[in-house]
Amino acid sequence: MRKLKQLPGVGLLKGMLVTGRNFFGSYRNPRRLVTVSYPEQRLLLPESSRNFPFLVYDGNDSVEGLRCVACKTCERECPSGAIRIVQARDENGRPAKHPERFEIGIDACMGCQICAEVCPFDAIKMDSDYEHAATGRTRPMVHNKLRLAKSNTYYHRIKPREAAEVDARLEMERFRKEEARRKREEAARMKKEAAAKAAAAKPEAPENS
Amino acid sequence: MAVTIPSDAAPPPGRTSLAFPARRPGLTLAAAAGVLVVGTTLLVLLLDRKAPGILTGAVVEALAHPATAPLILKAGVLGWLAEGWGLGEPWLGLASISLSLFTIVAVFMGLFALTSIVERKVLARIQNRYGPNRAGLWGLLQPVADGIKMLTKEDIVPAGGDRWMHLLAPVMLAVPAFLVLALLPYGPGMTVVELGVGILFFFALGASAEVAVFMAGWSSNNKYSLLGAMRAIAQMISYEMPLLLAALAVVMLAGTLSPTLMVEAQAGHAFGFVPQWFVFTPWGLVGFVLFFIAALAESNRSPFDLPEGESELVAGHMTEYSGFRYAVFFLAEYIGLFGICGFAVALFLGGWHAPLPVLDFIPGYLWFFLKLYGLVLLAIWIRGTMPRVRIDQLLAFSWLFLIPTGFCVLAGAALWHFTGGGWLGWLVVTPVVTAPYFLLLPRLQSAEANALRTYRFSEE
Amino acid sequence: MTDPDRLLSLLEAGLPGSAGRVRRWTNPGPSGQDALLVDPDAALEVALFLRDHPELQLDYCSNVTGVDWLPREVTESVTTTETVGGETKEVTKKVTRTEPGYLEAVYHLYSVALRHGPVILRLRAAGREAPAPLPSLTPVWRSAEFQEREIFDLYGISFSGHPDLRRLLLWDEFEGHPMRKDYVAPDEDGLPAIETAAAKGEANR
Amino acid sequence: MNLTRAAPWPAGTAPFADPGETELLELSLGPQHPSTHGVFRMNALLDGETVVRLQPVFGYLHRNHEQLAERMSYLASMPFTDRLDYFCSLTNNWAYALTVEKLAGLEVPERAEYLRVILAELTRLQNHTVFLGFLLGDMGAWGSVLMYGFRQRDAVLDLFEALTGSRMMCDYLRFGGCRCDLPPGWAAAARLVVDSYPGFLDEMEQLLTENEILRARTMGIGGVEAKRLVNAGVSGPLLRAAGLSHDLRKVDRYGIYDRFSFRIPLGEKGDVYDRLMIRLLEMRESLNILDSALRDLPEGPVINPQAKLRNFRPPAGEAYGRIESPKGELGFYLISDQSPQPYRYRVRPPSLINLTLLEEMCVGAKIADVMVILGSIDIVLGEVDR
Repeated sequence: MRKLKQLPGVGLLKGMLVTGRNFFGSYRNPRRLVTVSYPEQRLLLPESSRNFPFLVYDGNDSVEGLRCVACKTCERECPSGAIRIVQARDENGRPAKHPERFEIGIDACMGCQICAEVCPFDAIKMDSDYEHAATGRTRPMVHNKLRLAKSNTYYHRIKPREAAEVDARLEMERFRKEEARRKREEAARMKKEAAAKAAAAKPEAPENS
Repeated sequence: MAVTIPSDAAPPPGRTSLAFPARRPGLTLAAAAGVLVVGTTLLVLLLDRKAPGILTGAVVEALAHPATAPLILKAGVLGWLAEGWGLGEPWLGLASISLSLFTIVAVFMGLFALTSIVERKVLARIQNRYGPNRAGLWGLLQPVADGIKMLTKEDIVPAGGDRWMHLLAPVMLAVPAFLVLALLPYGPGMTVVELGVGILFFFALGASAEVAVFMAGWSSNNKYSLLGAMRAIAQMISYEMPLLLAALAVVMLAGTLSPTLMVEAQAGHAFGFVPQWFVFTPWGLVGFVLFFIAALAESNRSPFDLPEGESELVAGHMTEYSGFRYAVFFLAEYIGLFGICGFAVALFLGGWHAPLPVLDFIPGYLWFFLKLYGLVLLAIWIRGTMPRVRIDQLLAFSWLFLIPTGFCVLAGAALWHFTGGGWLGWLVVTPVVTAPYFLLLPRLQSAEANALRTYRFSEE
Repeated sequence: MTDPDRLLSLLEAGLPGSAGRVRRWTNPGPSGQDALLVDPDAALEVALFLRDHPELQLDYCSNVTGVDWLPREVTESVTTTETVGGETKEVTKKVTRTEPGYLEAVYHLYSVALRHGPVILRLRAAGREAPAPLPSLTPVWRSAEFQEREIFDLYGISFSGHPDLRRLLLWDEFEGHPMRKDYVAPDEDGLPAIETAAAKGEANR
Repeated sequence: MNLTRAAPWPAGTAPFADPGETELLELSLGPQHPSTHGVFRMNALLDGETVVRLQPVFGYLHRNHEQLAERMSYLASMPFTDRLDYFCSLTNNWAYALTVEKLAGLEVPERAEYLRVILAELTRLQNHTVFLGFLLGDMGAWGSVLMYGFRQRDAVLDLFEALTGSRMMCDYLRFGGCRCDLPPGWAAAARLVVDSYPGFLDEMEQLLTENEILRARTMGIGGVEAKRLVNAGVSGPLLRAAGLSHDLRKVDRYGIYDRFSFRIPLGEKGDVYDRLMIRLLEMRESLNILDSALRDLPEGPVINPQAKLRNFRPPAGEAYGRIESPKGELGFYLISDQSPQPYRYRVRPPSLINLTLLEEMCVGAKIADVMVILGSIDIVLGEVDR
């Protein structure tokens, strides 16, 4: 068995050298520091940083502009059951395509972003705002629709790349829909014209036959 | 990727900025200045008309002679008491000792407050953190905040615990710790109590700390406390021996038991620049290391902080203490550290003597505190580096290595005396005092722990 | 090496008479991990054989777990010959019968020495009633110690021969076995249920 | 459970009538204790400072993770696997995804396999990095190593955050691939982190490996021979520290580990020091894997287009999948009955099973060693209690 070739205590002194270097290093090079002085200094968050979800609205109206159509996909998929949606009804009592209530219990939410992933309408996205501390006890831990709604502009500000992708996709979908509608209308028009033609031609038929 | 942005830059987009008040270090300074002014005014109002003259004279003289400034100031106050208030002898003596004690306690309480923040700061910097920096300028008011917090916490005596013993234990620990301070030679003629057998008294006080720790551990009715107390007893008894042996060598060569005389024995410089401190002799160097290691153990500092080893015993004998009693334990530990480091300075590091003749213009008591604080910083540095030893290793280290080394240091000191120092002394004493290091220490660790381990690698 | 047929033939060779007591259980899924269905009486013997056979050396019991199989309704078409009015004919009827439920302990074995596996053992208790005894394989593989305790805790299979059979995760006074499929958690706080999709049982369907 | 032995003296007599007879001390370490790594409890029976018996008590963090998973969809369990061993969420994800892929017979695109390897090795790096710190903390080294480790780990967590959005609860892998592709510049940033690691490891080695106190505290402590470890199901660095070459990356060659050349460091004694060193050496091997994985990372899709996100119903059957997580062998056992929820969902937690021999490792050691041994096993209570 080979022996460790050093005088006893040298290992300890080497360790003290390392800590001593770190002591002076932390003054010389602030990048060594593990922590930041939080409210004055903040870490820049990467774009994908997430914690709680928010609802995206287009335009300026945070109620009318909501992309959410209350399809409840996120409510069903949420692993912690933190989302609660009540679908709105129109004046005739039929289900309308927007939520009456949309609540997320941020005490139950674990920020897994499955809701944002499964949403077919790009209506719910992950926020990166982490300052949810409150000084009182009464601040509700359930965030309602008003609180959750944030504009597309805000979304662009926190996640420019992702938001641009989403916008392009939505634009493309809208374009496709428009195209499809146009085609449908065209087809309908053609059909109508053909029918009209046929109708115009019809009276002559018996004479021909 | 962790990019920090300076505080004056705008917060990143999307952040709701909470309103935090800007930090105003000036406010702290202004408050301190206000307290000073009001305090001085009150003091002046209390004094009679003769006082300003006498006291101002003392202050002027003290400024002129910084080396003996504390003595001059004290003499001034005593003179005013004698003249202005006409105090007679028994009272004057009492006033004299009270003044000294008040000064010492004030200085060391300040040092305690400072060290409590410095330790946290230094440890933080060793660990690449900021450390406390919120209370006041650079966090300097942190001790005040800590004190207020400790005072406002509930004082709990555990159910089934021995109430009076529990309440007394911190006091029992703090009182001897403070008594040690009275023996330290801060400067020429600046020992509070000039005791002929100072060293003896110091060790007697050190031994009484064990009683207090065991009282704390026993009265808490907690198994962690009890285990911690038992460890503390074993540790303190084991480490008093090397401490004593190292001090004994100095006693032999200085020929006195008085710390003041020991410091005086270290005066002067060889070749005009090498100070004649005992640490610069072979036996003194080993003795100093021995003394310092044992001092760390005596004051329960890392790596010998087993009695409160938080990774297994939560807080050892202090587990059940809360609030101000806990703070008193804390205070006693620091004061104990100061006391024992002060003795190390007096015994080995030349006490109040300047390291170079050209530095003599700096007053002796400042040198003393500089050296003392250097040792405290070293202890903090060690705490930031080393893991804790285990109880059996701790005891083996003392009994199998430190105590034999202590005897070798004794023998070395004797040889040094007979050879009369010089190159012959170095030649003879060095092998004697370093022999345990080369012969005993390697055997202290098991063969297993001394073996060099090589690691195989498998490709599969 | 872990082909169940090969294992069965080795078992038959090494432990005569085991053929009836160890059967093959075929995994319908694409993972292809077939198992051996071992008669509880033979389990200890088979386990020791598998561990010590030089060709197998299944020295590593990776995973032990319980499975609760509820009684299920099986609908089969049964063909019988009946005599109705002197006329004999074959009648095919749909018969619904209830297969009894049972608790099962599943052992996943590997060989660290020979690097093969998994060999899966399934031990079926007689029913789902409280003691539901099965032999413990902890004497063979110590790694089963905590895992069998966990099964005892959460499924209620009592392993005979286990050195220290206590609840592992729940406290001793706990009633019931929460991993059973029919376990209903007691309503402890008595608060009205929150009408989320999860509470309504609609979640994730 | 009464651990104390029956009193050796008859009732009414003085406890220390017989000077040779001392009383054993029963000490409950935890659940609230500074160094039980969470809410873990050990009932120790002490003779002075020496451990005579030691019984772990589990369940303070039990939340019946398995039952939760059996009541929700396959996908919804993915974020919960993050919370098992919350230091290594990505390897947990991988083990779960791997098992579901076996269960459903899903293929994984090559780029996703590379990403999984990269993330798993980064996870291993950061886990072992903080392990050093916690172990030294258990020895009373007052957090210096922990902080150096945290600083280094933060660089890895920054990478995780940039990719997955969360530093610890990544929830990144999906059945048949990964959730999203790398953001621009990620690979370069990862390369920087990988390049910075050897310097850190050098510093740690200088600080630790020759430190006399550390050697005295760790050598010859907690060693158990490899054969017993295998029988007790102990896996991971503990087994390799005892000298047995058993690494699922080599044994099972799951994913694409057969494409990388790396070595398995092996210890001799299996004591705490070996466990520490094995992890240090393993980190260097992980760096090699990362180096070539980052170099060879191919282009392509990151998820199998056949994999369904919602309404995922694997065919009936069962599968057991295991991977080499930083703590040991992490296995998942799933039974599908073609419904959207798994019929049986089982986690084989390495942290729990590695504790099987805890008593054996601790008996005869000092009470202070118990903490060091426990620290060297490297448990996370989220996984032990589930």
